Amino acid sequence: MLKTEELQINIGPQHPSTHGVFRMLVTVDGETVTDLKPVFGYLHRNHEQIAEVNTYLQNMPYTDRLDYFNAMANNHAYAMAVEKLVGIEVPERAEYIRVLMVELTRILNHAGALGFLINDMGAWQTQLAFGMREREKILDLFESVSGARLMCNYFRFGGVARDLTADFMPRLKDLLVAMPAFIDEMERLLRENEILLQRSEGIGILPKDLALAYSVTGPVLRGSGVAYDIRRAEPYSIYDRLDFDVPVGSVGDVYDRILVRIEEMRQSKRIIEQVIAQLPDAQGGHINPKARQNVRPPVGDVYARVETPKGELGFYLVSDGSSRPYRYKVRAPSFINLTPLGDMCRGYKVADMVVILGSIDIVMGEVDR
Amino acid sequence: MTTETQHGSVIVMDRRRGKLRAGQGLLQGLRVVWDHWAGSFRKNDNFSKIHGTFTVEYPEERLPMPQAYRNMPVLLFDDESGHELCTGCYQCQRICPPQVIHITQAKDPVTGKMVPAATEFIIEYDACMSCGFCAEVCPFDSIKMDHVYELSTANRAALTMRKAQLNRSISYYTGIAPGLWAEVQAGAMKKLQGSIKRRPDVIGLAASLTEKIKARRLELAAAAAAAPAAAAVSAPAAPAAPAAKLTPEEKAAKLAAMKAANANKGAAPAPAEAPVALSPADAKAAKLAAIKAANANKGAAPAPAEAPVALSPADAKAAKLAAIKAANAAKQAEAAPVSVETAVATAPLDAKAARLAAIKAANAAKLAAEQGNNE
Amino acid sequence: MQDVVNQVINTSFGWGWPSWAIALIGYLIVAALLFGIAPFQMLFLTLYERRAIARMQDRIGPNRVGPEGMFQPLADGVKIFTKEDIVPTAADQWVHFIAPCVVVAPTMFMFAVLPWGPGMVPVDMNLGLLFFFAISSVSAVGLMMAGWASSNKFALVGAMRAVAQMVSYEIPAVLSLLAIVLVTGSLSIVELINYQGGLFISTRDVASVPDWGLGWFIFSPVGFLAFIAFFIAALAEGERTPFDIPEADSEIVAGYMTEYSGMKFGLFYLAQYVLNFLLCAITSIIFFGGWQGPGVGWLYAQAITPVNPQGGWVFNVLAGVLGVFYFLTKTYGFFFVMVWIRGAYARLRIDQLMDFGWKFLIPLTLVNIFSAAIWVGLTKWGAADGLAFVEGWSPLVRWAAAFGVTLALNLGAYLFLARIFAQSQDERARQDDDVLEQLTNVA
Amino acid sequence: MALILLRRPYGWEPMDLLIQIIFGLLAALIIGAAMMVVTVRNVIHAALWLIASFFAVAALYLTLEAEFIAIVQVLVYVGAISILILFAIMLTRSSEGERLLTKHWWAAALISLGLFGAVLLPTLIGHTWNIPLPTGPVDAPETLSGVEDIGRGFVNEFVIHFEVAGILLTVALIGAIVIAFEERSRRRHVLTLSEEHILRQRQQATAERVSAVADAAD
Repeated sequence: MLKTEELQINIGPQHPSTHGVFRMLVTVDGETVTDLKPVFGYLHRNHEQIAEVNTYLQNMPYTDRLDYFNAMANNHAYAMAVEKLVGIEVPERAEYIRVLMVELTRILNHAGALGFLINDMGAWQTQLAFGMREREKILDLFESVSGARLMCNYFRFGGVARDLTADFMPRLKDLLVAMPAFIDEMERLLRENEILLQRSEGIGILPKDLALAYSVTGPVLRGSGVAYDIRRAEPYSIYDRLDFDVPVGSVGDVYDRILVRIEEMRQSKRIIEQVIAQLPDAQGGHINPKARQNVRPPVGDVYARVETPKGELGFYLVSDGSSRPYRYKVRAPSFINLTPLGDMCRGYKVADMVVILGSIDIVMGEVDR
Repeated sequence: MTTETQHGSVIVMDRRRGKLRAGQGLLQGLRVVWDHWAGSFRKNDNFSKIHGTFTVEYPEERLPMPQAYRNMPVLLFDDESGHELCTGCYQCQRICPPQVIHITQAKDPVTGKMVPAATEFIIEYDACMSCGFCAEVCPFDSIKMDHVYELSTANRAALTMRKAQLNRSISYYTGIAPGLWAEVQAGAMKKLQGSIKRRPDVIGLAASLTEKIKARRLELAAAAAAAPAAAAVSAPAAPAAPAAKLTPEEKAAKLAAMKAANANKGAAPAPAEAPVALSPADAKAAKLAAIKAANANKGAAPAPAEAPVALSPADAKAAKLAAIKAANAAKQAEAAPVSVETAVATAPLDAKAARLAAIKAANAAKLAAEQGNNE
Repeated sequence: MQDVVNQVINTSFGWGWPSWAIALIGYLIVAALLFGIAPFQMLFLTLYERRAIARMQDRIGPNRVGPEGMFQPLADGVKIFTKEDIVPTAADQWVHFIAPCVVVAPTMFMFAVLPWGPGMVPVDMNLGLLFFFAISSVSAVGLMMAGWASSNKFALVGAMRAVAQMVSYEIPAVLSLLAIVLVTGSLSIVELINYQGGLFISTRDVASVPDWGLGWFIFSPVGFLAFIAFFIAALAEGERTPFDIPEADSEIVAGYMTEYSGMKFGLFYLAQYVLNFLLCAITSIIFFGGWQGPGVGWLYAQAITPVNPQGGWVFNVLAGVLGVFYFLTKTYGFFFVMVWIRGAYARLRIDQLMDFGWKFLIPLTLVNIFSAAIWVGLTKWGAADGLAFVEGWSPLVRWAAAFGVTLALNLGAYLFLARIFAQSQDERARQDDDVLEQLTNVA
Repeated sequence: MALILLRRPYGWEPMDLLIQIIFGLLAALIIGAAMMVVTVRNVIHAALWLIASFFAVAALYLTLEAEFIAIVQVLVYVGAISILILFAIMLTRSSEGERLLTKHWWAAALISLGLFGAVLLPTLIGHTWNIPLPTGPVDAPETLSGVEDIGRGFVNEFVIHFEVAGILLTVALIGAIVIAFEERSRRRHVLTLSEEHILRQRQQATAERVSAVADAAD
């Protein structure tokens, strides 16, 4: 009788489908994955130690480099942490601008993430190209306000670096005209497509309570059916004034994550429209960035978290009263969401493993720090 | 099932179970792609469209840069006065996260006091993370973010930018970011006038503007000529003192050039004496020159290499020219020692001027050297 | 071709050369032409694909080398020629070296039976269709050699996948052609094309029907279903998306080509694109009448042929030009469809691919053969074949009856199989009790 | 395919020479490949040489104008069977390298030679060597390779053989399927995360029910 034996394959560190420099030590039985060990650290940049020798403001550009896909959200989390620590009031208009940027970030992240996921399934980059087109438009907006497309070091303690430029709003309104068409198109490409259904339905199921046990967050958790969104669970900025729905999945497979991401883009667009409506009569302006160059927070520690597109991003800061953080800890969503990968891939095919990794939507810059 | 909360609700995504999937989804996908193919022969120019090509064919066509775009920091100087806005206040050096800014503040050569200007200003472009903090914190709006993004080079050392390479004129910056400059213009110019008042000599002038520096020197010379008595008594009258010490040096510059030019003709000491004689410095100077002429034979060989460089304008080309002249002069040193050393003799009228000459020589040599390895 | 050479040498020059020499010369010329055309055309197929798919992605595509990127493929060719040829030390040198040739040679053989225009076929084998697919199955050996010789896990897995895919998708391809062969009653490709003359399907021989060259099989339910099945199988044979699993870059880096570089890799590439072209060509020949089209038949009737030696050679040229134009238009149209599908879809998983081939396509093609038999019976047979009741019907009625019956049969079969297949596919998604029961038994 | 290329109804003499050459080449290839099959050390190489000889045999059939047989040879032997052989060799880790040669190999050689001669001698003896070459146009060779003939033969006079062969193949197919199913059932099913989770839940539920029943009993 034919005797089969298990085979060990190294997927990565240099492999087309591991996002960034990531390595999976896979044990396969035929085509079925029996064991998977994620190996990372290839992109370690000593982020937290560097942050402890920098002053508080100097860390802001470093947070851009955490999850380079959505720098604005990282800025938001860090700024919130320092403001909590020092006790800085943020003017209303600045809050609105922040929420605007963060929601734009959510849209561009999901557009890119869906595109990359479909690429992992083997599509020839069409969906990715469509997502990147919208992403480029949003990045143009970021560039016009913050001066950079990706590393937009835009948030400051108690506000933002620069007020919206004159041509920002008209361009944003144009963008919102195109947005529903784009999202519907993505849905038409992804939702009904039989091939994609075969590749995504019932693949990488993460049951509800296991998802909670793994403490995953973001679309992965919501895809598993837990309606947990920090914007709703503990509204931090002005999210308590904005209406938006929290989409959740029912099964917890790759398909649910796709659907949740598509719906979250819709909700972000909804939030942006409300912000545009409420922005003109918001009190206070953005702050002068030169005001708080070197903050000296009182002794103490603080943990601030936001809902980035990838999940809960938290900053834990300990201050010894000096102008530099005594301890600086990042709770990175990609890193925590990556922990169940090995278990999620078990029992599926090698091709599914790639798709599951893509559906978690990691950025190695954030995983390795 | 949807559970209502205060704002919005929780929606469970509908998986569209149980409907027959017989390829209609595939046809939908084909339809979408076809629409894009058909629409791709127009250009997608504005944000409200999702069809049409949105490629920007880079080298030929470029996207317009927003004013706020920040790539690499540069230093501004004022066009008409030629003065740099930077005062060497170390703010940017302190805030810079990767710590790539290195400043040397200018000192008054006479009094040795700090002067609101930077003699050297180094930014390591290769390590700069272009966060823009330096531009934000600069109280004199001297450091701004440039829009040039084609900086790739094979020579990494060439990315360590010195002051001469960082200098940009305000008109250049208003060209790329008019709005941002308009916000800060008034305050910046006021502060600039303030710091110009406290800048002696050519300190703080953009090194590339040779004619401005010459003009400045000439006007300083005129000022010195206006007060000869003050100069004669070498009492340290603050404003006049540098002027008085500078004028002979100014003249000797021309002299050295002339000398070096026709040194091989073995010029007689007679023309050499003449300018010294008609220099505003009084008889003391002539006597001094004679004494120097007597015992300068031994110092002749090293001296010429030093002298013309010291007297040349700080501008790099002139420095190289001076270096060449110096070489020629050194060749002629044996042939006609007298002619050369007279050129030297006139220069160091006193110790301070000599030190100043030495400093200038050092800067000029540095400039010449790095001009050399930049080309 | 021999006719032309014979014309030139013996008639116009008057040298009385023996016909075998003429035949030899003719075939040598044809072979030289084909071997010259195939790689060159493959180069431009790559450009065509890249430009088209770029358009689908709102991009422009390679447009720098030459006017509109015309010389981009040549630049790629130069690059691939000048690349270093790396052979792994653990590889089996000889097999590693021979494998690309074994993959390329069959695709070149397949040109031998490909008709380009009226009377423009290198070899009119009366088993052309069978020859075509028999030869195409040889390249599987080459893939196997490549995967095994480069002693690389990814390469071996890729080769296994490629071979399994090719072998199992040849079955639906041949079965779907069998339906067509039933209707025509011949395996000769030329005969197949001639059959598609006339105004609509299987009306070439009916008098008083003008020969517009529109009797394509695609217009009959049998032909349509066969076309769908065959084109899907062709995608799998040519390793195109969504069946490009052998070189699924997201799983096994480049499949059996992983350890190949330089011109050896280029040969694999060439074989793949030439095979794609050939599959598009055979699709257009079998289901879309090849060079058949309005006007060609009439022109060819006036031309010099063994049938009427006294014709105008001008008509030869005109018919040839028009026929080749029709043929190439259809072929490149199908290649565009391949590119289109590649631009739209993701990739299937290997087991899903096998399920699709064995559980969906093969039953469908079997049903199609049955309805082809019905078509033949209702349109062709009579009392002599034991189908007396159709004797009385007029040809139109018979044709309509055949059309209706086969349409109903194929449509019903398609819907039924689609439902069954969809249900069998997503059993893992809804974790049913029966699935879990058997799992409990396992655990 | 040489003969089809050059088939012409007249002028045969140069053709004969050509065909002789082609036949010689093909025969040399067949014999050489067959020799390599039995002599080469590496099993995979042996299989590849076998494929080469299959292919040459197909070409030989073509020179005999038996197109159908030739194509079927390529389709079945080169296309399918050799692939199966390769699969089998690759999937079963065969002990490569050492040559399996008994020390009575000469006996084996003798016996095989004897059998070969026994087959060949009668034909060599009873064969008349000078057949008059066909002169004038030969008839069209469709009859030689008629698909229709073969098809009709299958369903008319050879129907029994055809059916028997079909039944045999079907039985083989079923046997393969049975073996495969057995294999699959023996392979351990790797539980996915969700399956494992649901099973654990069920076990807990049953355990609780049992304990509840037990409590009710007391």
